[in-house]
Amino acid sequence: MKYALFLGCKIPSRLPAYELSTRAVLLRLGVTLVDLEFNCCGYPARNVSREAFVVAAARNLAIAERAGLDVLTPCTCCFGSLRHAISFLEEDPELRSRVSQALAVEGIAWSGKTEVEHLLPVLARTIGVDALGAAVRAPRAGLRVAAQYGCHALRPSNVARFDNPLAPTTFETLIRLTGATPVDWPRQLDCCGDPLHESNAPLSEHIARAKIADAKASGAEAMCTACPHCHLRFDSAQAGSPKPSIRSLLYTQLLGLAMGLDEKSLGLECPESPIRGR
Amino acid sequence: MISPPRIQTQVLIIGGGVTGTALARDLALRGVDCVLVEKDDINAGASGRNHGLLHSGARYVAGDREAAMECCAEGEILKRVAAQAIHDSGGYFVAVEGDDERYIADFPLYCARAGIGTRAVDVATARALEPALSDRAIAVFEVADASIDPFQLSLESMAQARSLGARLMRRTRVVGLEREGRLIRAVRVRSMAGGEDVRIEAAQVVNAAGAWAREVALLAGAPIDMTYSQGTLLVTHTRLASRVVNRLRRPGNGDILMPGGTVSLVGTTSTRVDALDDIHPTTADADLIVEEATRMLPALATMRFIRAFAGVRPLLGSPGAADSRSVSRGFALIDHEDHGLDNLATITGGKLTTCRLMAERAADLVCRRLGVTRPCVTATTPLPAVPECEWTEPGRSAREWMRSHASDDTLLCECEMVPGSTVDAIFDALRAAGDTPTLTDLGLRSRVGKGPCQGGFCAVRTVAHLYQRGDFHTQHGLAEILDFFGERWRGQRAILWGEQLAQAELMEALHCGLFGEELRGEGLRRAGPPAAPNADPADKSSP
Amino acid sequence: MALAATSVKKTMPHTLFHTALYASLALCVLGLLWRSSAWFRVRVGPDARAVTLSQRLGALLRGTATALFGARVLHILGACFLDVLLLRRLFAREKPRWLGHLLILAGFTLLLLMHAFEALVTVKLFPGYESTLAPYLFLRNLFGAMVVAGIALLYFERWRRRTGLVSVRRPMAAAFAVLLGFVLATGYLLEAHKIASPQAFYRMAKRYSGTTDPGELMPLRAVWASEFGVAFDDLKEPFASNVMERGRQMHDADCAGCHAKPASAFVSYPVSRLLAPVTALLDKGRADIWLLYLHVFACFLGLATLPFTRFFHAVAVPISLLVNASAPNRAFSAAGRASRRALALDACLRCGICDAHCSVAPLARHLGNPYLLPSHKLVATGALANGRLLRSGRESDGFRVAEGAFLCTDCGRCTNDCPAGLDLEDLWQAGRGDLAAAGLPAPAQWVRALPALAWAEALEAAAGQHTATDPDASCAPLSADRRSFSRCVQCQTCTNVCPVVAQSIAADHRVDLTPQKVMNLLRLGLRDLTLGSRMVWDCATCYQCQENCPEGLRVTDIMCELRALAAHRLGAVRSWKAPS
Amino acid sequence: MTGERRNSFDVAVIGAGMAGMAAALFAAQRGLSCIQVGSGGGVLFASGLLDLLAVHPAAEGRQWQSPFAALAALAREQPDHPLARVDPASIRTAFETFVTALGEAGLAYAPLDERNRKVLTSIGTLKTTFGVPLSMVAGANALDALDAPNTPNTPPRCLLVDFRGLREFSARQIATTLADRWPGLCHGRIEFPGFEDVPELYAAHLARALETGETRDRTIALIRPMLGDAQLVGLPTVLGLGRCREVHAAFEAGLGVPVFEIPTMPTSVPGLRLLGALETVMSARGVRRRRLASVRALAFDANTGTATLDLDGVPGGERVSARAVVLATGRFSGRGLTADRGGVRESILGLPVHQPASREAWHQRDFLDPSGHAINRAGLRTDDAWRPLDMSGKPAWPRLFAVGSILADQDWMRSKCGSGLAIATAWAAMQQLADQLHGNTG
Repeated sequence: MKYALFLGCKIPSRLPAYELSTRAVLLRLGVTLVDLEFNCCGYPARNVSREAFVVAAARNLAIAERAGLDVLTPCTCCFGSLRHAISFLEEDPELRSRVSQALAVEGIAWSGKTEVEHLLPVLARTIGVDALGAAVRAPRAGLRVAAQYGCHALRPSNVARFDNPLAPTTFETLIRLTGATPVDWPRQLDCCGDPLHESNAPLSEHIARAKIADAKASGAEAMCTACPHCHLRFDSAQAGSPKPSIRSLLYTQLLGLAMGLDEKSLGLECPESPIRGR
Repeated sequence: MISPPRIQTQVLIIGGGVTGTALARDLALRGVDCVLVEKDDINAGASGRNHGLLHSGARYVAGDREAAMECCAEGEILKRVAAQAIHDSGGYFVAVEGDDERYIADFPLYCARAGIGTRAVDVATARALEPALSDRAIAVFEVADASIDPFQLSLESMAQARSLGARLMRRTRVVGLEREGRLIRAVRVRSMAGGEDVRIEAAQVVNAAGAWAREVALLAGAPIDMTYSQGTLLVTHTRLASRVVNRLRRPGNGDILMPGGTVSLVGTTSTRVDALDDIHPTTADADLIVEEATRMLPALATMRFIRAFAGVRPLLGSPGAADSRSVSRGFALIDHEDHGLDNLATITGGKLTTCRLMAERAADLVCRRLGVTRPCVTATTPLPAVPECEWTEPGRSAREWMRSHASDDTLLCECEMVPGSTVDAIFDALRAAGDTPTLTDLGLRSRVGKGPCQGGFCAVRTVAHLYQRGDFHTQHGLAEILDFFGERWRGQRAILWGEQLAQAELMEALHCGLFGEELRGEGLRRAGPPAAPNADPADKSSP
Repeated sequence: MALAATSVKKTMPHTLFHTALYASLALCVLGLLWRSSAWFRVRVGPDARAVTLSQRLGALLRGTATALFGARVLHILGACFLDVLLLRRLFAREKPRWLGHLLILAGFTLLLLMHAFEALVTVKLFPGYESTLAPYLFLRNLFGAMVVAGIALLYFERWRRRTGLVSVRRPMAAAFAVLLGFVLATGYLLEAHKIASPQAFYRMAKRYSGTTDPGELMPLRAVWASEFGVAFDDLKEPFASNVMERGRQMHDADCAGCHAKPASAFVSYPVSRLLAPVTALLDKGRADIWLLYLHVFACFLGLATLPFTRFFHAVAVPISLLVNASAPNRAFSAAGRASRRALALDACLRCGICDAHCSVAPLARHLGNPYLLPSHKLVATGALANGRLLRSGRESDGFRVAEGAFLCTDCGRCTNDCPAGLDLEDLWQAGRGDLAAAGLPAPAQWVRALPALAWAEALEAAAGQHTATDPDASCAPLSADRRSFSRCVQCQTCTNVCPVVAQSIAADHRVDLTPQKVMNLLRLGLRDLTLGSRMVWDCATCYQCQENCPEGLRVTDIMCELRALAAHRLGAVRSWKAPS
Repeated sequence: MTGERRNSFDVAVIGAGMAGMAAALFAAQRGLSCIQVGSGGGVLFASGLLDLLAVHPAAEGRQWQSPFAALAALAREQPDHPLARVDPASIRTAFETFVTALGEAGLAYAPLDERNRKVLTSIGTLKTTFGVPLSMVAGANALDALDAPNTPNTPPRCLLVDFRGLREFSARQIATTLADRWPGLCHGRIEFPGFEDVPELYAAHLARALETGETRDRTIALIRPMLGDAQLVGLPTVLGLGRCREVHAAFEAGLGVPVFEIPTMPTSVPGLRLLGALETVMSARGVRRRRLASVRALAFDANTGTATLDLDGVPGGERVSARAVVLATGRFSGRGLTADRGGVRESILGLPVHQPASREAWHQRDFLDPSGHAINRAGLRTDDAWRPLDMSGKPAWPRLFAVGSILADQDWMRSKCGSGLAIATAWAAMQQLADQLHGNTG
């Protein structure tokens, strides 16, 4: 199994642990990751120019296409952007031709051959629950976590093609494989508040806190995340809050631990975290 | 025996349409005391069921030059004195392939002869400014058409008249005229709300009942030759053009598109009708309009229509006349002296654009008969704007809402963005005038229920709001909903296809499927008139 | 007259030389002081505005002290050698560029020491040094050649790696390259001329063998003509062997002490051969003198202007690298950071490596806005800091700079790749602060300066201006097409599932509309009313509304469109300062 | 997990309204692999009440205590009514199955018995229905007590509470409207905790807020002082979304009296609850959902005996094949039927639609005409096996079935039989479908 790894902008600069743990886990699972010189997924440009957004996204797809690889991204936001770009390109022939011209300058082209996959479905479906189950050596029994899918993994469902957006099960299944228990929490499918942070910080904080409180009240010991934006938002929303916070834990770290990988290779520095399970 | 209650006045005006209200204002401004009786509500007839077109007159240049010139002159006057009710959009006359080349060629000449300004616009420019115009357009002329809000006009006229002492009796119909020799001694009127008849003793009686003028006159034994022509209009879901768009041909079906603020109105038809009860737009009317107008504006073929409405044009002339369009659209002032009556006048026919002039002529006659010498001033006196009369303007409510609103104010009608405060203002104004407001009154004075949901959602919110205010009690509010829907529905039947049919189905699922409003038996019976707000014993809210 | 090559002593009046030298030296020193003082004056970032000059000088002293006597001194020495001398960071990223820089650095330094400072350095180190002896003839030519090769290589690299991205205009850089080239050229020419010049020969002969009589000098001339490339116009080879024999004896007696065969001057010698035909002419015109003047004064010019040309980075970059080495990033105080940012403005080589790897470079290219690219952003940040950007009053610049600043994704690639080791992320953050303070905050912020209706009215006032560039069709196809919202039945599901409306319960972050109201305003033909609305700008793009709309309206996609449209149209009607 | 790149199924259900959901559920119950296309938006307009049959004949507006008695009458008087063509035993089983599945997904219903129940609506009418959510049943019980013969009881005192800013719900309206039907109704209004500064409230936002204990307790504390001698409390449907059962229980415990919800104007909380529960059911049963997709083309191959569906709205499009297809696309608002000025047609295959002769005949002059609008009885006619007929009057395809409101000869809005129609016909059609498939497989 071989993918072009699309880390996006956030992970390398703000959440290297996600890159570490993703690489470590996939290496153990026999997945080859290729690094290509990608650029921004285009998301920030959506508020400036739809076309610029699509061009940026399509450039990445074209680069992967040139390398004959499908794209795997651990970032839910990038996943959404790239998938959206594809749907825009497919629904709007005019846009497609303008984008092709823009790409032609660099001698690359988008033809739609490249699939864009999010890490979770790749784990759950392509690698498969059986393979994962077999790889788990040290189940994190008793650990209760709140699964945070991230909006752009689920919605709009026709673009994401990820899971049932109103009653998703992928993440829960993956969590159970590690021996941990996914809690049922009402605000699970709500936004984490991150996209609002620049425009309306208080509202963004409010949304994030509401989710965290909800997860906590539902008995979660950790937020299990699969998106750097959600992950960092939860952390920063809890930074300096008086209430005892629950930490956010990357799924790749949880899985890595369950697979018996050492904490260092997963970017887990604080050993007293609740993620060790009982 | 006790004689029935009496009212005495100088002039009794029968009919509260644009003419009647304008007349009341005209007389009041001349210091004449008058009473206006209206069997339904202000502009409930044709005055409220037209496209609100302030004619440049160009439409009639060929067939009816007199009417054309009247329109031209009156249009200019109204733009001066009633600017707040007028949107000076300008208008186009558009000919498309296949239209009569002769007429196109003669049109400018006709206009010149009638003294109506026109300017030829090249088709490309016109289509750049009005992208909805067909690419099959072959000639475009610009004229001074404008749109006018007849409700605002009449409501504000009546408001000023009342401020000068005139009296308005809504939902009061004339049941008899007491004739004595060449005079009408008294007019007996009956309120829909019940109660006994009232005798109104007036020195002069003016019959401004529009299409109903014939019936009123007959009560006085004065036959009038009148024919009725039903005109139907359709309301689009979104606005299609910013100007008035007329078909450049002799007046026909579906050849006018009016800017209705946030929507467009497209019409009309002209169908001879004999009875006045149950006037409603038919599916055939709708089809006719869509098919005709689509030739000027192709987008109409796929447009969602949210409403249709029909009004009756009172046309003077022998029922013999074949095509009701050929009958003059000019107006007539009948003094009934050859019917042996000296204090009855009938003013009818004409059009929205000429309502002020009609009122002036009628008032002149009445004043001559009363020996009042004060001249008419309505051509020069601006019509004072009245806040609670301006909520009929489309889009206004939305802008006002965005400008500012009280922190506790909420929108009751989402489609047209009408807030609770507006509903309160209208209801309070009506109560202040001694009226008992209804949901239908609200509909006439605001945009409530005029959006795509056609009352399906907003009626429920509004009624809840009014119950909470204490305006409605027992089952009265529900009865109000039924009346309101009844009124809205008349405009729905004819245009129910495509998306609007889906909307109507939704509305039925809600009000029949869930609320079971059609099952009046269970818990829902018509109640008496609503009581005034009062303390509510069952209220347990903590203060 | 210690400094200066011996040849200068012979030809140039001392006073002139000295005044020129000291004048340019003074200029250079003053320039350096002025430029480096900027590192303590220029303020980038709101936090920098909070610290005083004295605090920054204090930070400098403290920093230096800890650096010199602290534990990191070895670290710093290492950096000195690896980063400064061997350009390690560049080596790690782009080898050809590294080679180019190294050639220039080495060649220039060695020329400076061996040639310019020969009396000061070379003579002391190598007794019996003569500029005309081997291997010095060769070395001088070699060092010069290294510099030339370096420059050539760099320009070649720039051309080879052109990315289609506009690069920052650098007039002074070219000017300096020309000056440098000129110094080298005059140097080579001078040398070449002297080799070929009979007059020079006669002057030397007069001084060392006391005669100028051609006949008497005939044998020596023969030898110099055939073996030292002097272009006598009255001599024709071949010469009789006895003449040569005699000549060699004379040569060994008088000349050999100072003169090696010039063929080792692998640049000048061939040039002298080329000059041979015109040597007589040049001699008549005393080319030896004016070429020397040109050469020397070009050097002085370079010296005097050095602080104001791009060559200043040769000073700034090493300092920047050493400062980096002096303490770990987070250890810098606010004052320290402030100075570091100012230093960074000078230390940028404009090499464009950051641009080439910038994560949003494709956006820059497609939006035609270079200010998304680090190198341009750095220039703009500087311009903003010293007020030039906004003084220029060019509103569009303001926008584009802001757009660039706020589209940056903080991916940190530029910082990683910067050969000068500049902490660019810190600079960008500070720059955004300055932009906000200057009334150029992120669109999502400046939209808040006015209520939605005020924006709509501003648009109506400006109607016509923007219609030409109105991108509705291409950038807002959905909101421009009634079919995309005419299905709306006002059911309000979008609002019921909207987390933003659900959570905006406090006055300080209230939204002004709901998704359903936005859709309805489109239906009402009042789209302009939505462009500045909080709802549109506070949409979290979580796609709940779009996922749940029973009528399949693409509510979120429309929200995104409206923001793009607003950024475009409100941007056009808004003065470059945020409205108040 | 959905989204898996599988593309051949036993059953393809087109439509995700009540009928589509029921069909997909019953298919999954029978172990058939199933893909379901459609947004489920129709469900959002539901009130949470599951009507079976309340009114018959519509023109008389006669309401029935027992839905099964009503069904019997229907079978006698309108044998071609879709509901009349399903045997009552199956209808009961179907309802039980459906309600049980919802219960497993967290949306609990009161046990079904033989009779119809009455519930209050938000405008103050009484609605006759069959399946009542647990959170609404206390009101129905109280109304039973009210109607109960030979009980000298004084009507139960009931406090109706609403929230300032919840525009479509006025407790005062309900109390005064039903004053003579249910004396002892009183009403009160409170500020919803935490939303004091918010002018317009949306039920779903309140419901979500009440799923956190703190807001819940503060709300209960605000209501308690108003209780007085009230024996039960009525609220708009805001008692939680996914956690409805928990929130409702907390309110009853906190107030010490039975608490019931009054369905508010759709779209609102009941619809969101129902949709959430149904999607959970589909997920749990492994039904592949294509929510925002639509069927562009549907073709049948007689040789392979499979149908091919081309989906729109999915990037790159998608093609799936199925051995049987269920058409549950609903009527006009569900877009199963398309109406233009010329007439009505079936949207996907253009199947013949039984309809009035002309548009003028579609609707009555009176919106609330008891006998209903003729267009409501338009729709697809099927054979006994629920297979829609083509022009020739034969089944359009051996394994194409039609269920729910798209069927002709019914007016669910007047008869109050929407859910019944959906669930019953879905069950009956699925029985036929399963027989067909097994018949084929041997």
